[in-house]
Amino acid sequence: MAPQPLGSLKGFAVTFRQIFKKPITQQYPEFKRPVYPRFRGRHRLWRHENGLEKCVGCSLCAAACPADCIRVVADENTATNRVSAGERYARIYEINLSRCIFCGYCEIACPFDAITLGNDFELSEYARDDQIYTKDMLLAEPIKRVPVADGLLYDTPIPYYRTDS
Amino acid sequence: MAIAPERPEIYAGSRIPRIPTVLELPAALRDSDDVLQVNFGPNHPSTHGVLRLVVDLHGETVVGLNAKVGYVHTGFEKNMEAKTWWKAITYAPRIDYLAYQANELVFVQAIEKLLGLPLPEKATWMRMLLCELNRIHSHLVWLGTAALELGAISMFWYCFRERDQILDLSELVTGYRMHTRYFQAGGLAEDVPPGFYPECRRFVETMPGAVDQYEDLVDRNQIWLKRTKGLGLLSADDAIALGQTGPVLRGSGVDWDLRRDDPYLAYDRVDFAVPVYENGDVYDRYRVRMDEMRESTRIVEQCLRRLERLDGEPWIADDRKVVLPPREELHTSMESLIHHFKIVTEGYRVPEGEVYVAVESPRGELGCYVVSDGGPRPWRVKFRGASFVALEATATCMVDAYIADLIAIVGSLDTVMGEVDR
Amino acid sequence: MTFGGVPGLVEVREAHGETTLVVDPARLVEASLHVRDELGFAMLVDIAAADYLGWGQGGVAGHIGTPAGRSINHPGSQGLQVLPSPKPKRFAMNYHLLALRPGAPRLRLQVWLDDGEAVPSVTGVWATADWHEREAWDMMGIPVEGHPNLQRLLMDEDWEGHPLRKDYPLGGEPVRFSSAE
Amino acid sequence: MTEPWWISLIKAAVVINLLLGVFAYTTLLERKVMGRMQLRYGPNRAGPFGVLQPIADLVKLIRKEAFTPTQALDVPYIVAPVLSAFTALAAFAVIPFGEGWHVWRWDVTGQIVDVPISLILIFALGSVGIYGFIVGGWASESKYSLLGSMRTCAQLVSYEVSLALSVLGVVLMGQSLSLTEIVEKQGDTIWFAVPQFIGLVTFFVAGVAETSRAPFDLPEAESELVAGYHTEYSGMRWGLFQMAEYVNMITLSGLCVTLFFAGWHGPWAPLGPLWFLLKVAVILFVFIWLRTTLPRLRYDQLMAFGWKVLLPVATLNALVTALLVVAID
Repeated sequence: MAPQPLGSLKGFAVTFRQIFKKPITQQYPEFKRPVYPRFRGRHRLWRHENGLEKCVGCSLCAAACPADCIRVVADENTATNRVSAGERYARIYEINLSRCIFCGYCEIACPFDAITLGNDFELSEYARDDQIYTKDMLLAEPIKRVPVADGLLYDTPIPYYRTDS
Repeated sequence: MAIAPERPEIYAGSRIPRIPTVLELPAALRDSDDVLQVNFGPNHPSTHGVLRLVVDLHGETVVGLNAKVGYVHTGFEKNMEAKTWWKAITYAPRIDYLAYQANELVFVQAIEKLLGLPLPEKATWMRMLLCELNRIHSHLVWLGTAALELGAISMFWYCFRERDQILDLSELVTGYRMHTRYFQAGGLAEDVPPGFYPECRRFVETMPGAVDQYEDLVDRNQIWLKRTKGLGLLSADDAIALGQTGPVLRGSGVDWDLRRDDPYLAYDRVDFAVPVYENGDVYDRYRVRMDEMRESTRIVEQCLRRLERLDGEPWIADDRKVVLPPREELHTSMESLIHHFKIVTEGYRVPEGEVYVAVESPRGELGCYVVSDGGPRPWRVKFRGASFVALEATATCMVDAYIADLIAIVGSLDTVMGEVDR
Repeated sequence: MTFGGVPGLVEVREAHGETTLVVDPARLVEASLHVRDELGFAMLVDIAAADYLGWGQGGVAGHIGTPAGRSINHPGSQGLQVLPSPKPKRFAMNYHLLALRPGAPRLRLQVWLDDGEAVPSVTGVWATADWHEREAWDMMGIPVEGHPNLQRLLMDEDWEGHPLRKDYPLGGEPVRFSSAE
Repeated sequence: MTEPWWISLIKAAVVINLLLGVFAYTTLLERKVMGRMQLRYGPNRAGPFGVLQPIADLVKLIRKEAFTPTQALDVPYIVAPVLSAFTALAAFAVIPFGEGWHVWRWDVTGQIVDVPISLILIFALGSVGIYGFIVGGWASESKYSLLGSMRTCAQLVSYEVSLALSVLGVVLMGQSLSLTEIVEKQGDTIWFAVPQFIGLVTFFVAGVAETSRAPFDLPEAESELVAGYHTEYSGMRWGLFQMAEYVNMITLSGLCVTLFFAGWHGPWAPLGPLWFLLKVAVILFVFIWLRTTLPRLRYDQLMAFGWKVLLPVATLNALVTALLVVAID
């Protein structure tokens, strides 16, 4: 290649031109980038329409978890205390999100569609203990809602992904 | 022709030192007061990752070098032995966190080779597409950071502009921007989502222009040429003796690419060129990667064309002992539910045997040696990281280098410490 | 390709389309030189050490199926354990070789070792063996004879034990959960 | 009536504060311009468009702990940043930013002090300022700092020569060492940037090296030496070094405007100091532009460039100018 001393000047044109373009960075806390439907964020537990929990405490999610960050302690439903639709329910359901690797295996493993990974990605806390999500936190609606890019892209077999996540 | 017919003579004789990975202080300087020993790393702005180079400096010249690694050793291989095959798939991409897709591919292919599992057409092409996107991603991160180390700070942002598009595509398909676990034994975890092809096509159209822009910025810049040409020399013979692969090997004039010479997936059915440069210096390694970005874009384009014709085809093999049953069957078929429980809790079993599978990752040959005892867990997993081997060449490349070259040379070898230390 | 002339050859195995040459550890360097110079395996790709302590003993479940493939309805597959074939010694060192020529032939040199038995270094044959052998020493505790710089590679210099051995416990911090029960 | 001493004091106070303000906003300008060139916004959180960012930075720097390494040599370690900052500020004293005004009974000059040999004074102060960088790096007792100050030493001393030689042409054409007279001469005839184009280029390149800005930022090449001579500095001591660097850059831009772009003279509209500021801003922009675009040179290449390219060109330029000046006279 012959030496091209003026080739060095091309770079100046490249950098100069960018001044007139709109920056690509986004103003994060004000603008939250919409996530795609398949995005795997913070977990959620679900209820049936009648208010009963979908989770039956089978621990399959805990068995599937490569990071061992799910703990389920099941108990029997009784006539006076009916929590889930099945025979048993999860008395304790906890996820340590600081250990979670968001692989989504729990969601795949759950035969009752009781646990899904939602859209929340703002998961930082000040204390490690705050990263341990209990059942109540997982059942509640997420506080910080993240917009979804395009609802038409939903195609996952878990039905209420489309409407609710 | 696998090897370039005329191997270039970059320098006479072998420059590999007595201990191949250590540059020892010359005897004349051993007792001298003029030698300054400096630690480059483990915390240093130029080592992205935690590499520690113990460098002996004589003025600005590097006269001794010893690379210390292991700061991010996380015991992936040991951990994978304790997980089922299915779960271990999530570990593989985290080893080389920039070429996650290639890592996932190599591990999944090792499982499939032991199982003798056929791969559906759609999965083959989709894997190829994602791996090539991943190669572009990895090269972009390399280019951005390597240029940053040489002081060309703007390149970083331009590269990350395109990188973000790739991550977006990855999120669209797999649900996660990195470490996707999208490749499963037998195929893909999910079907290709609607809307992916047009998005990906848009990226394919913009990428060549972006590469042009990177080249405009540095390719003919005199300072860039001065900082990269004729530095970090590695002759073809030395490169082979040191086990170099990928862009480092191709930058030394050896025409070798596993995608073409030992084709896996469907690489024998796409058209692409293997860039080879002959001077074995930092500049040539940079050129190889730039050209590879263009070629990868071409492969992605060809994959897209194929995939668009495969709409509605299966994306994973139909083998109920290995592959999770379709989700809708869980509520209707008892047998499916039993298989589901079995695979999730106990994991599928893989026949006894040992295999070594290699793919061309962005950094070179990424190998996975797997031993199975027939049980649900791997007996032994060993990853052959291309970065690990590339780092072995530092001492040879560093003969007659200055401190500033040290940065350029280590950068040009493109090491990812996660892969080195595993 | 014939492997008749390889010095110290013990066994040739073909499986999964891969060729494994089991070689006598004492003649490893000769064998390496032979495969490099006569057979053209110019590149040492990887050295993988494996520990077979406890191989085929209790707790290992066999693979269920037929050699030709798996069938869901394979009769009698339940409860039938197939133990894996026994291994000659505890440790195996696998040298994965590659020839840079069309077809990309690969070869695995395998050497079997007992605990504490040293393996000769092949750094003189392939320079790249340097770190691979250090890693094998560090992770598996396989002493390498004649290595120019045999130190720990990944672990600290004063680390005790060899982490990838099967008898090295898989430790780690337990995952934290709330104190409820 | 010429100005009494107290007017000079007032001017000094005003100019120093102005200079510090310009310094603060140069950092903002740099970050903003670099941001836009790199597809980012740059700082935009403190105040509208980030205009309060320099103040936020200042508050942060002052409140930060300024620690001292145990091994450091205390006195030189603390004095070094002060020395650098002081000389950097002092050098601006002789740069004329306006043609002078007649206020009531006094003729006020357009600079703090009008010295007949102001050009030499600037170079002298610059050379003293280098000691701040050298001593600071050496006194921190860190290997990176030591390497950084070694580089500073060699680089700044060798480029000083080219810098001085490159303005020789201007001095010959202006037939004076006083900056005011040089500017006046340009106002009467032609901007020296045109006849002294080669001088301008060598002056600018040597100036970039002299202020150790990219692509000559070797003394603090962050990928090699972490932060060069100020690796071990923190808080406002680091801030002083940073200030010295930026003020040097502003002074150099001011000098460049004075010597080659006719100082406060504009092509139209006699705006005086505003023209001066505008031209300085343009030159600062070029400084920033260089930084975003170019990779860093290597140490030996830098030295080779300085001694083998820049110095001969500057010398030749001075010689040819001298011959032409003699011939035309």
